[in-house]
Amino acid sequence: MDFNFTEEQTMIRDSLARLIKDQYDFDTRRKVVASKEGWRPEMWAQFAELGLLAAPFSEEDGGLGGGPIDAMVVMEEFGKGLVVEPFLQTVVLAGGFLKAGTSAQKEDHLAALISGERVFAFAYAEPKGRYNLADLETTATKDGSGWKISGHKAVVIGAPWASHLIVTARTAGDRRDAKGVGVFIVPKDAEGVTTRDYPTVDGRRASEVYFENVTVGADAVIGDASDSLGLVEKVTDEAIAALCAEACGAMKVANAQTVEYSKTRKQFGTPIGKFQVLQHRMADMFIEHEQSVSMTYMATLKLGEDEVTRKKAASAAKVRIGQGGRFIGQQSIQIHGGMGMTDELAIGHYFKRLTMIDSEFGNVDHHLKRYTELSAAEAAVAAE
Amino acid sequence: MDFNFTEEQTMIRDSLARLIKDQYDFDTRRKVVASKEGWRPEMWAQFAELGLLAAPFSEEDGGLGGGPIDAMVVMEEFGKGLVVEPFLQTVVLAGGFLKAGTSAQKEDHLAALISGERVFAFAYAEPKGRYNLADLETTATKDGSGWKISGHKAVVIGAPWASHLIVTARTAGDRRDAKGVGVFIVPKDAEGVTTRDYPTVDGRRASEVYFENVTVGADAVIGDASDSLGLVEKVTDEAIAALCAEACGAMKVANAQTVEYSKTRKQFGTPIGKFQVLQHRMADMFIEHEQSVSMTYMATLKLGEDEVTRKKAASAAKVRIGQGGRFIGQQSIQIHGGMGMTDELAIGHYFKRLTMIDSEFGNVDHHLKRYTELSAAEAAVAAE
Amino acid sequence: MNLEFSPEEIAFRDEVRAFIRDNYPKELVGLGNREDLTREQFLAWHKILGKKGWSAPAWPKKYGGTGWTSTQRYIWSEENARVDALMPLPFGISMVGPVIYTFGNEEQKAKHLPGILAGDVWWAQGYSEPGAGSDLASLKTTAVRDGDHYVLNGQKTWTTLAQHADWGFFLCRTDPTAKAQEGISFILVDMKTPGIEVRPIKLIDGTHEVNETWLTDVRVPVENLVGKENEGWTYAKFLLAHERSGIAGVARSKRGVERLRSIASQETLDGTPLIKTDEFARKISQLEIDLTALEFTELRTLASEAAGKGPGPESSILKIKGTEIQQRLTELTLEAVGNYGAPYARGMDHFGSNEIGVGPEYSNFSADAYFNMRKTSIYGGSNEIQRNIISKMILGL
Amino acid sequence: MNLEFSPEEIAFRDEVRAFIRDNYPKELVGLGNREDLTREQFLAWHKILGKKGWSAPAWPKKYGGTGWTSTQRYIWSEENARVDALMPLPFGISMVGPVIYTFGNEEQKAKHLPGILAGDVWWAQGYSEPGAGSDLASLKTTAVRDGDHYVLNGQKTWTTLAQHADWGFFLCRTDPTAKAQEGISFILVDMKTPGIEVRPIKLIDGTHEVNETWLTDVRVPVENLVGKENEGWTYAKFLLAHERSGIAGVARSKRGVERLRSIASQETLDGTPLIKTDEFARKISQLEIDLTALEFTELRTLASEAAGKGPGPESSILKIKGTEIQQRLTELTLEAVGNYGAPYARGMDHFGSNEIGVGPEYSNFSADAYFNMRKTSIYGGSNEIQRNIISKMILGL
Repeated sequence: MDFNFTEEQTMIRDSLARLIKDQYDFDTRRKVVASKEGWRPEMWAQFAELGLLAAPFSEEDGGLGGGPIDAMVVMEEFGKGLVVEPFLQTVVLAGGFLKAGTSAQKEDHLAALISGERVFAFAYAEPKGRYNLADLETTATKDGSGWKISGHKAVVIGAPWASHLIVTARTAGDRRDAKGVGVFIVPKDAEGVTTRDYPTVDGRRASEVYFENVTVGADAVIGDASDSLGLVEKVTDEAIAALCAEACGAMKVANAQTVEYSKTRKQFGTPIGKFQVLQHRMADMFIEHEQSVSMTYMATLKLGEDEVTRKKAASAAKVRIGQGGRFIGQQSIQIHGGMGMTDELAIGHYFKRLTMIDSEFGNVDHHLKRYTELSAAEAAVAAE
Repeated sequence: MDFNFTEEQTMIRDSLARLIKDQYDFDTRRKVVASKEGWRPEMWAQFAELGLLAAPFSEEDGGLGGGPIDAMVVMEEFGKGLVVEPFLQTVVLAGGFLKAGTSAQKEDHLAALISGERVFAFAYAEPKGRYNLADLETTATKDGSGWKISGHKAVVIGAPWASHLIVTARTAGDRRDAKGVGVFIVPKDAEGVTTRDYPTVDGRRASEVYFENVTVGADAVIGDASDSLGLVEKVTDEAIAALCAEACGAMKVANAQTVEYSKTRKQFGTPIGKFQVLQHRMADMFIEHEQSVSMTYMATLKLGEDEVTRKKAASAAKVRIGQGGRFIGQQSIQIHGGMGMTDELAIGHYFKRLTMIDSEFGNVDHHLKRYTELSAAEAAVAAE
Repeated sequence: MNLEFSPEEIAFRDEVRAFIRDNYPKELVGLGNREDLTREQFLAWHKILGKKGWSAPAWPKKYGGTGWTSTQRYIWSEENARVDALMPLPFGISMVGPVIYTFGNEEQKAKHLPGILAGDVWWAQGYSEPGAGSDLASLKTTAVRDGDHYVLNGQKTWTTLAQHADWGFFLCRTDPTAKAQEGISFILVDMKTPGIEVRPIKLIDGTHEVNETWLTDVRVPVENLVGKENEGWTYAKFLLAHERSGIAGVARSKRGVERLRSIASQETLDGTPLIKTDEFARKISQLEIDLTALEFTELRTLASEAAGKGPGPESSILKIKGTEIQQRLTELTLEAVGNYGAPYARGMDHFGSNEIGVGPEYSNFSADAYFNMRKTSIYGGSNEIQRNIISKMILGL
Repeated sequence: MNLEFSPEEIAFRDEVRAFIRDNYPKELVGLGNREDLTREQFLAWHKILGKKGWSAPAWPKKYGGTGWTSTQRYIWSEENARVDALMPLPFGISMVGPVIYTFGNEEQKAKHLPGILAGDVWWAQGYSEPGAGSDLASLKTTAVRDGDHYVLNGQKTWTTLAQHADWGFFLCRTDPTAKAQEGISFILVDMKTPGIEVRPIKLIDGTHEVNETWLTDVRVPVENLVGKENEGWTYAKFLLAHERSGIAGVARSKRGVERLRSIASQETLDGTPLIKTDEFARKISQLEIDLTALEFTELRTLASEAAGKGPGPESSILKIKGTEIQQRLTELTLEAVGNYGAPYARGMDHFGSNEIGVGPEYSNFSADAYFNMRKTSIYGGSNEIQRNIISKMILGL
């Protein structure tokens, strides 16, 4: 049992931190977020150069031989810098699916992903599906040797920036059946794909994506077209762990800025950080962050364990991070007072990002329910 | 709309407060609670003399013409003094049932109740029924013109002191059916009634009561023997409102003692009441008490409204009082520190009583569920 | 003790309800409480009420108030909240108006009260300063006497909707040697006076709701001083107490709960309306129960005010619990809409669209509303300050 | 970064598990943590461990400790918690022992350590005084030098289980002119010395777990002074830091959750096991998740200790969260048993019965345990003090 980072991981962290410090300060970020594009492809190229995009992949797949812990390191730094570029969508999610792909798919897509040439988004949520990964009205029907996809995907984060989409669709069964879920790689410029792009409240970009009889070949299928829910769950659990790491980074900075602000801001002639009520609240914020880090390590380290253990770990982490993020976000604003409400200070943006992280891939309620159902199933098995 | 007490109500409050101050100080209560009897029949006689036992009954029924607000006034004072005598069981519960009884039953029982001669307990809960008033394994079967009762009633508060029991039993239907619930008056010395008496953690006395083919006459039935769940719910809602009033009294004293303690007790050379964290906590305790008083008024004033309104009001009050009582109880101990843990200080006894009030007639979860189900039913009706 | 309305009160309710039904501007229906309305939209209902003589329910009759009882005022709020009416803004009616009729001279009353009542004059509040927040006593803006004028210099912040303001009321330091709360004066300022600059502050939800107001050698006639020089703190405290009452927002939160119920009936979780799922239904119940507790606490406070006791430190409870409930309401609404909480509804024009939002109509602004409501526990004396007040004024700690 | 045990650690776990299985006294099984056990019951497992050389996992090997790594110690706790073993009391092993081997002289080590290790000598803690609580610096008990003796006078309180004690360690003021933390000495006292009176304090759950200890002209040989005169505060702080580590109680809380699950499977609500009702199942899940967070925070702390960093202010997190979880656990257990939480299990003898409780066996003491656990956020430095420590030592506020 150990909690140390490898030399490579420490190096990634340090060089990424330096890059963010130099080129991703808060004012720069604001300008980028407000720009027409909303991100910086040239920053993406630098991430590729630094090896971030290669870090979590095996050497066999063209990567640097790391894994989820490397992704965790990257995402934590992204969280600290409120980085908007789609590492989660491209490297963790699309990369996670492609690792399960054929060697042809890896050759085609993974190499282009690692070089920074192709950017991906994950089109899974639907207008009425809430957080249920199997609740799909989007269909993929056999069409010769290939498939024809139709449907509407909601709030696809990073889609305006993506060249390719990873799409979940129902190939068989009823709307919420566990069986009959397929995963497809679709170029965004494929005929029949239309998007409606928009900014999100936390400074990213997303799209509603509509598929109208979009034709793809057999080589677009990742895994078993009729039974890939297990794969989708596995990859989203990996994304949850990475998202938790991002949250930890954002919490850390929000806490630090709040403590710092409380030392300088005076009320009734005293720095507000001298008021015991705020001291204890910041102590609780510190505790929430520490517990979130613990849960992120836990979930990340358990990604490779058996299915139930992995799922429970991911859901447990998402619950604690959702709760901790809400507390830290709200109290950061409260302690900053009126200044915390202004767009001009960074703290409000950390608050907004932490708020949105809770609802990505299922909020506290969703994961508390998932954890509870998994526990009940375990208990039933144990009782047999 | 007004929130004033009548002159009679103010008089009851004042004279009861005086009596408790004079004869029910904390040390006296401790001795009584530790005694073999566990209560003071002579105190009961004084309550009768003061008119407390007559207050909430109509003049027609031999009372003083008051109602639930009079019971509220009495119970709040009982809460302040941690009075153990069974006003709730006898006056509110048994009295509530008897008001719905025949004139013969009123003549027989209500007069004796008001004079203080007969003391009642309410045997409704069962070992496996939790808080569901219809979940009855105790049965009453027709036996000539009368009934034969068998079953086991759990944690019957005040039963060791009672001469008579009000008993719920199933006369028809399946275990949890709404139909088929009957209410019976059973003398505790009836053949076939056995009890196992014990103290409770909050200084009262209770019994497990076993009925083995206990025969009662037709005149033992209150209301419709086959369909009295509605009556039981109505009377327990009245008891809930009264119990909430008791909780308010206990909260008030717990808060006052805690504030007082915090002014005298020093730590690091400063009275602990000067520490802002404790100040804010006591402010929250104050708020909880105020909100509890508001909810108690609300529930009491709505006892006469339509069934759904009454039930929702009672459940809403019980939820807030359960939550407020828990917070005030726990924080009273915390602020008292080690001294709060000792049996010798009163505060621990307020804490224990507040804890037990939450579970009487259904805890927070039970009433939140009941409130939610009533709201859903209302919405369904509105949608029709 | 009883909860019934008297026949007179029921008649009053019916009258009020009919008036609102017949006169509330159709074009305002459904606009709710959004911060980016036009000046005309903000004032439309106010002007109608002004004509009717109903714009100031809490003012004494002799100054143009309605003379209603506290129960009538309660009914009035309830009935307006039923249609989600855009009520008159507080700066004139609830803040400066009562200060003027209580502490002002006859000229000031004659000059200002009619415009406030009619909704013709928009007022801005110049209390807070950068770095001061809830601590008004440390303010730095100065008013120096120069002949028949005061010359004002300094910077105010959080001046809500000052972009529309005709007049402002400012706290300024007139005696620089006095300490803390002393030496402050309460001065009325025509916002068109040279030297006043109003700069927008953008909030985290993207709205322009508040401003910085810069005062540079602003010359204000001395007759605009309210009451006595250097006694402004007394008037400021009086105003703050008035501001707190009504802050519970019970009627509006009730409408918010209805709206939340409606959203949760339309959103589904695995095919079940969210409102029928155990967990979410309980959260709504808890919120409703807490709101009921607040409502009856407010009713008790109103009753005690009606019995002649002014708004006391108990009103801090209404502030704390009222804002906690408003915040919880927006939090649950955001939670209810699921993934469609993420789109930034005001940002569609980035992409050449003039549409608002992409999800169901009710999902628009749900995140923004949640972000915006965080202000409520900060302004009007932060909730921490309110707890200080309770612990000092009520508990004597 | 990984969570796996090494093959050596797995072998160690198997060895430990087998030893516990073969040697844990059968008569203690199921007795749990009750405060009214006999001295013999309390010491039985300690004595067995003493013989095996395993009674002091955290001590250095040279003083009779095991020399285990932090992972081994973690495994040791886990394995004992699996059978709910009655672990050695902390007063000797975790408190005075480390002070003696760190600051004591050779005679003191030789005299006291063997008895502590073997479980032959029962120690009591004389820290707190009436009116002092978490504020040890204000203590009043005096030790006045008189030839070869100190003469002790004063009153200690919360002396846990002192009714069984052979020896006690007392903080006394040796320099009355020094202020606050200075002028305090750490003195070992034979509890049979004349002038010591131990009076029981009854707690709200009815137990006799703590005592008042009165010292009247108690003559203690000067060689019982540990370290230097007037420097006791240093040793006291050292001891308190040691006391805090291990206070998380993860392994024991895990057992508590299992027990709660078992109870909630037997209790039913309308025919459904409580554990299958949405609301209660989620409460257990939340508790388990919070416990997992605590467990991994403790593991991280252990890892950082293993890397040579001593128990720092981070251990305050373990104290706060550990006690909150223990309290929540008893709260939920009381909630689970429903109506049968009310009977006072120890009170049956009032009625001539020697039975314990009236409901299901698992319901006995559920209220008492809840009441008793309130102490955990008070003692060992209240949770408020812990938050002070975090805000000062870590956040620099």
